[in-house]
Amino acid sequence: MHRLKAITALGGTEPRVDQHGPITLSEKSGFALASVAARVGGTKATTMAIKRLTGAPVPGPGQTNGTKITAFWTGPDQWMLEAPYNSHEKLFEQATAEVKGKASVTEQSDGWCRFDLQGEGLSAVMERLCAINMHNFEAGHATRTSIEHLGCFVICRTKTHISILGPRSSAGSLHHGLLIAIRSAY
Amino acid sequence: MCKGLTSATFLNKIYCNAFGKLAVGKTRYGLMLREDGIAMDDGTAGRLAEDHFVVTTTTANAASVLRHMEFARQCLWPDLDVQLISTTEAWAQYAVAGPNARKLLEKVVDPEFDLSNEGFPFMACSNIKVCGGLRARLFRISFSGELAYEIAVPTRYGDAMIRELMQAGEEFEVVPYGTEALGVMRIEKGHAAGNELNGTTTALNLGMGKMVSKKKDSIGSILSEREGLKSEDALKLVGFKPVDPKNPVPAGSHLMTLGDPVDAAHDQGYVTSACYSPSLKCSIAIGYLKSGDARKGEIIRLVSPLTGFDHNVEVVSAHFVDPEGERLRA
Amino acid sequence: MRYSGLRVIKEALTGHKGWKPTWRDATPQNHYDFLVIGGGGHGLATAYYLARNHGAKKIAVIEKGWIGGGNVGRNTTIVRSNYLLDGNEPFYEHSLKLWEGLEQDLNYNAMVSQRGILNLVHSDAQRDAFTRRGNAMILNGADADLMSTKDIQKRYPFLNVTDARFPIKGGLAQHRGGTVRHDAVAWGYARAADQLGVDIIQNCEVLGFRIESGKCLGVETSRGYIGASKVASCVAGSSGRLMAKAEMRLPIESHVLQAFVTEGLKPILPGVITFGAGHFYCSQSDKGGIVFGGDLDGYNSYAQRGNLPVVEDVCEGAMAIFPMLGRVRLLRMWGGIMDMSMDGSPIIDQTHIDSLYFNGGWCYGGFKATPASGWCYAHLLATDTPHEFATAFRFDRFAKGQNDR
Amino acid sequence: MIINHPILGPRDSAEFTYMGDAALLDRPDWQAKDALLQFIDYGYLRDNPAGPHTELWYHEQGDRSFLVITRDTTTHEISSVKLASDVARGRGRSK
Repeated sequence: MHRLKAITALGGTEPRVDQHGPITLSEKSGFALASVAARVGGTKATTMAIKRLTGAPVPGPGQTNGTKITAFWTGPDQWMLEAPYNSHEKLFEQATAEVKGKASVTEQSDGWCRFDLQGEGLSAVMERLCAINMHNFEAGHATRTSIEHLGCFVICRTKTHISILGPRSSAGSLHHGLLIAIRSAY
Repeated sequence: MCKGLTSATFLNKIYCNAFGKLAVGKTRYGLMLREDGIAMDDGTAGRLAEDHFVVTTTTANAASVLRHMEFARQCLWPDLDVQLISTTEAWAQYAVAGPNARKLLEKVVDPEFDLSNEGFPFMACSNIKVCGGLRARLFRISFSGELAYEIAVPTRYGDAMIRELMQAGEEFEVVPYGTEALGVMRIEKGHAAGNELNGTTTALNLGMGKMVSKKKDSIGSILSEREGLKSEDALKLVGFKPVDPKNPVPAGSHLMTLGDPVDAAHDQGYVTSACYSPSLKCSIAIGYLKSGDARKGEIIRLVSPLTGFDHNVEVVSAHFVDPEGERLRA
Repeated sequence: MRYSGLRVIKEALTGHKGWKPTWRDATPQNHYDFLVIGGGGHGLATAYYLARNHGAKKIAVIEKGWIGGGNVGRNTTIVRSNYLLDGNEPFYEHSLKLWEGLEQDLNYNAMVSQRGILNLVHSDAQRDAFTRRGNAMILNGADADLMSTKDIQKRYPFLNVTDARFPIKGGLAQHRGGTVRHDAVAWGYARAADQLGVDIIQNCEVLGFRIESGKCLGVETSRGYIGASKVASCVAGSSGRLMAKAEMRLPIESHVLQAFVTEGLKPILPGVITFGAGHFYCSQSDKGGIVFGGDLDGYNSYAQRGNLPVVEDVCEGAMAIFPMLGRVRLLRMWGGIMDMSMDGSPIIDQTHIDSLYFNGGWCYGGFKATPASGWCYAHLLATDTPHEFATAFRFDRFAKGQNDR
Repeated sequence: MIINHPILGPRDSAEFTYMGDAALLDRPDWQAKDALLQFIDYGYLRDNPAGPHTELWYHEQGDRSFLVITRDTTTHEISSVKLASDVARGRGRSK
């Protein structure tokens, strides 16, 4: 095991948690990500591989699916795999082995910061932040949109739990934007 | 990040110079042109595997270059096997530069990797392990002109990595250097940056006219052939030194042939980037001069009526320090 | 009828019954020597200088709507000649000189106000670029001044030069720049041209060109056919739409640029200021409104109205540099159609069709160019050679690769 | 303006970047005899119509697809939206 110590996207040793009104905003650091993009002619093999990895049908556009490893759709013939970091630090290697050269797999664990919003009444917060139609944004939905000028993935885990993945080097700005939105809603 | 079975073919279209035969484990300087032949961005691309390139851009252009490459991929060559994704955020990358750079890295990079000049020469690149097993990437590239490496670790370890490097470098008197120092060193080397890639300059202006390959189809190669962009007296990137070493060579000044009237009709070019060179102990600058490459040794008049400068400077090569690149290859 | 102080007093005493319309409402004749399409600032200036500088007779300006209803009435009224490239700077400097003498020349109050324009600098690289530009201006005979932070603080005390998101490191000023009352420019040129015998024909839309054996003979209009020895298109914003009728494709796209004005305030802004770290520029009108603008809407458009995302973007720019404007109410916003040429410079040239001439592609520079555009276009129409200040404004520069000038 | 993305459904146009006339798909053959002339035309000349205009939009803040959209430049009404890679293949760019 190497000797370097990781920090979170907000720069702390432990992830930050904020509580305001009914909403909890928590920074998450314990996740691994790998992007999977099918090669020419490799769509079917790639979807089969993702199915084996996630143990669930491959998510279509705007969707997320999976058990321990989950996948969400990021673009035509492209998906992102997500799993707990502790158990899946080598998610990238695992996916590379599984796709057997039919897809390009890219390590993305450190490319993104993640903030989870939990609580009743998330719509009021999200409507201040982005153009997603919250009335039909339900568990299993995942999409990319612009929040505070940052391209972010927004994943609906349950009606009271939303994850936002943003570019890691803008974690501070994104966190600030989320906090302001929560405070203005409640 | 550019992957896929035909990613080399794709990069051959994106860069005006050849990329098809770049060996695995090697990095190459690449110049991207806009379709109108004007220089858009430059950087290096390293080939980590037959089907895997790491493309670097100027920091401020990362988003627009990805947009440009996506346009080429989806709209121009939709059936090439190439996949693009930004990995800018995923890696924390440090330049380790100076005569002791290798010695410093030997203390950080895991010992099974051969860091010797033979084992990992100038322009090499590789996946490596550092600090007892952490995945990392190493590129032997140099914007500063020194013996230099760029080492990348997953972003979450970036903070720990710079502490590690500073500690390991203590015995070599390592210091952090920022863009100000880098700006001086790249001018001493005559390396173009944003001031030179100003949206009107071509490969020819940059002194890289021969890099534009005529043997392949690349974006911008055809329109860079237009007569106005290839004229005899085209601007060329050169260096300037003051005749009186006490004088500065400020950026934004214009250049006049000795004896000519000082007006727009006789304008010979302009200074793009300037600094005080600690190596040469005087101010130096780079900039564009009409037929500049054929005028080395000429004394010309530098004028900046806006800021009150008017004195003579000598036209020299833009490579002020180590023109043979011996330091890079040491 | 010349305007004078005496005349104003006389009319005041006699119930203002002696004023005549500023220009005649002409009906089209069968044939003109010069037919200018487009009754905006450029078209009217062209007709005026054709008559004044070249002694041309039988000139008409035809306008689809009413004069001054297009871009000359839809801009942010700024005049300046702080251009970088040698193909542009002498032309805009010529224009600025003409602005300086315009009111005397036209005997019309166009409210020319040389209150100065300041481009703010926020980084070393930006100062280098503005130094090069300022020097190019001076070498071309214009004025330029590199202001220090201290100079700026003195003149514009409300600017935050130290701890703003984008601290101000200095600025490039052109003190001869300023503003001009935009629609008065159209009216002034119309009146002066009319007095020299130019026919100004409104509500006269071009429906097509009559072109035979590669020569343009005249235009079909909503008020009948009008023949002309020389036909001059001058409809920036609508260039693509008009020239398509002559089956020409242009190196131009049409885009909306929005402008904004707030409620009237006491005098706070002594000059024009442009924000160097974002897209935002503003000045204060003589009525007290803050007049400002920013980016294009960003996609081809002929709809003379703007869209909200850019309103937000422009207001963000305003808040970054002038947070004091945060509580000011916007009165109006409007959109003008820009001819965006592919290299940012205009075109004043003959077309490949005999006797058909083109003026357009003004991008953001149309209003400030008005006098010189008319001056140089009139020169081209009268002599068939480009004016010395407009030699770079040719169609063939794209094919020749001279579009960096 | 709302763009009805062929895969993702209606999306705010603020998520997109406008990339110009869809004629940019028709990049000339670099080995054609009159390649220079063709590239000048391709690079600079535009139809620029007042009315339906076929153009490229890049879903930069979304799924990174290039779309070919037909939009009326006088009303902003959008009559057709397709994936640019499909259109490009349809125009014979598969070589």
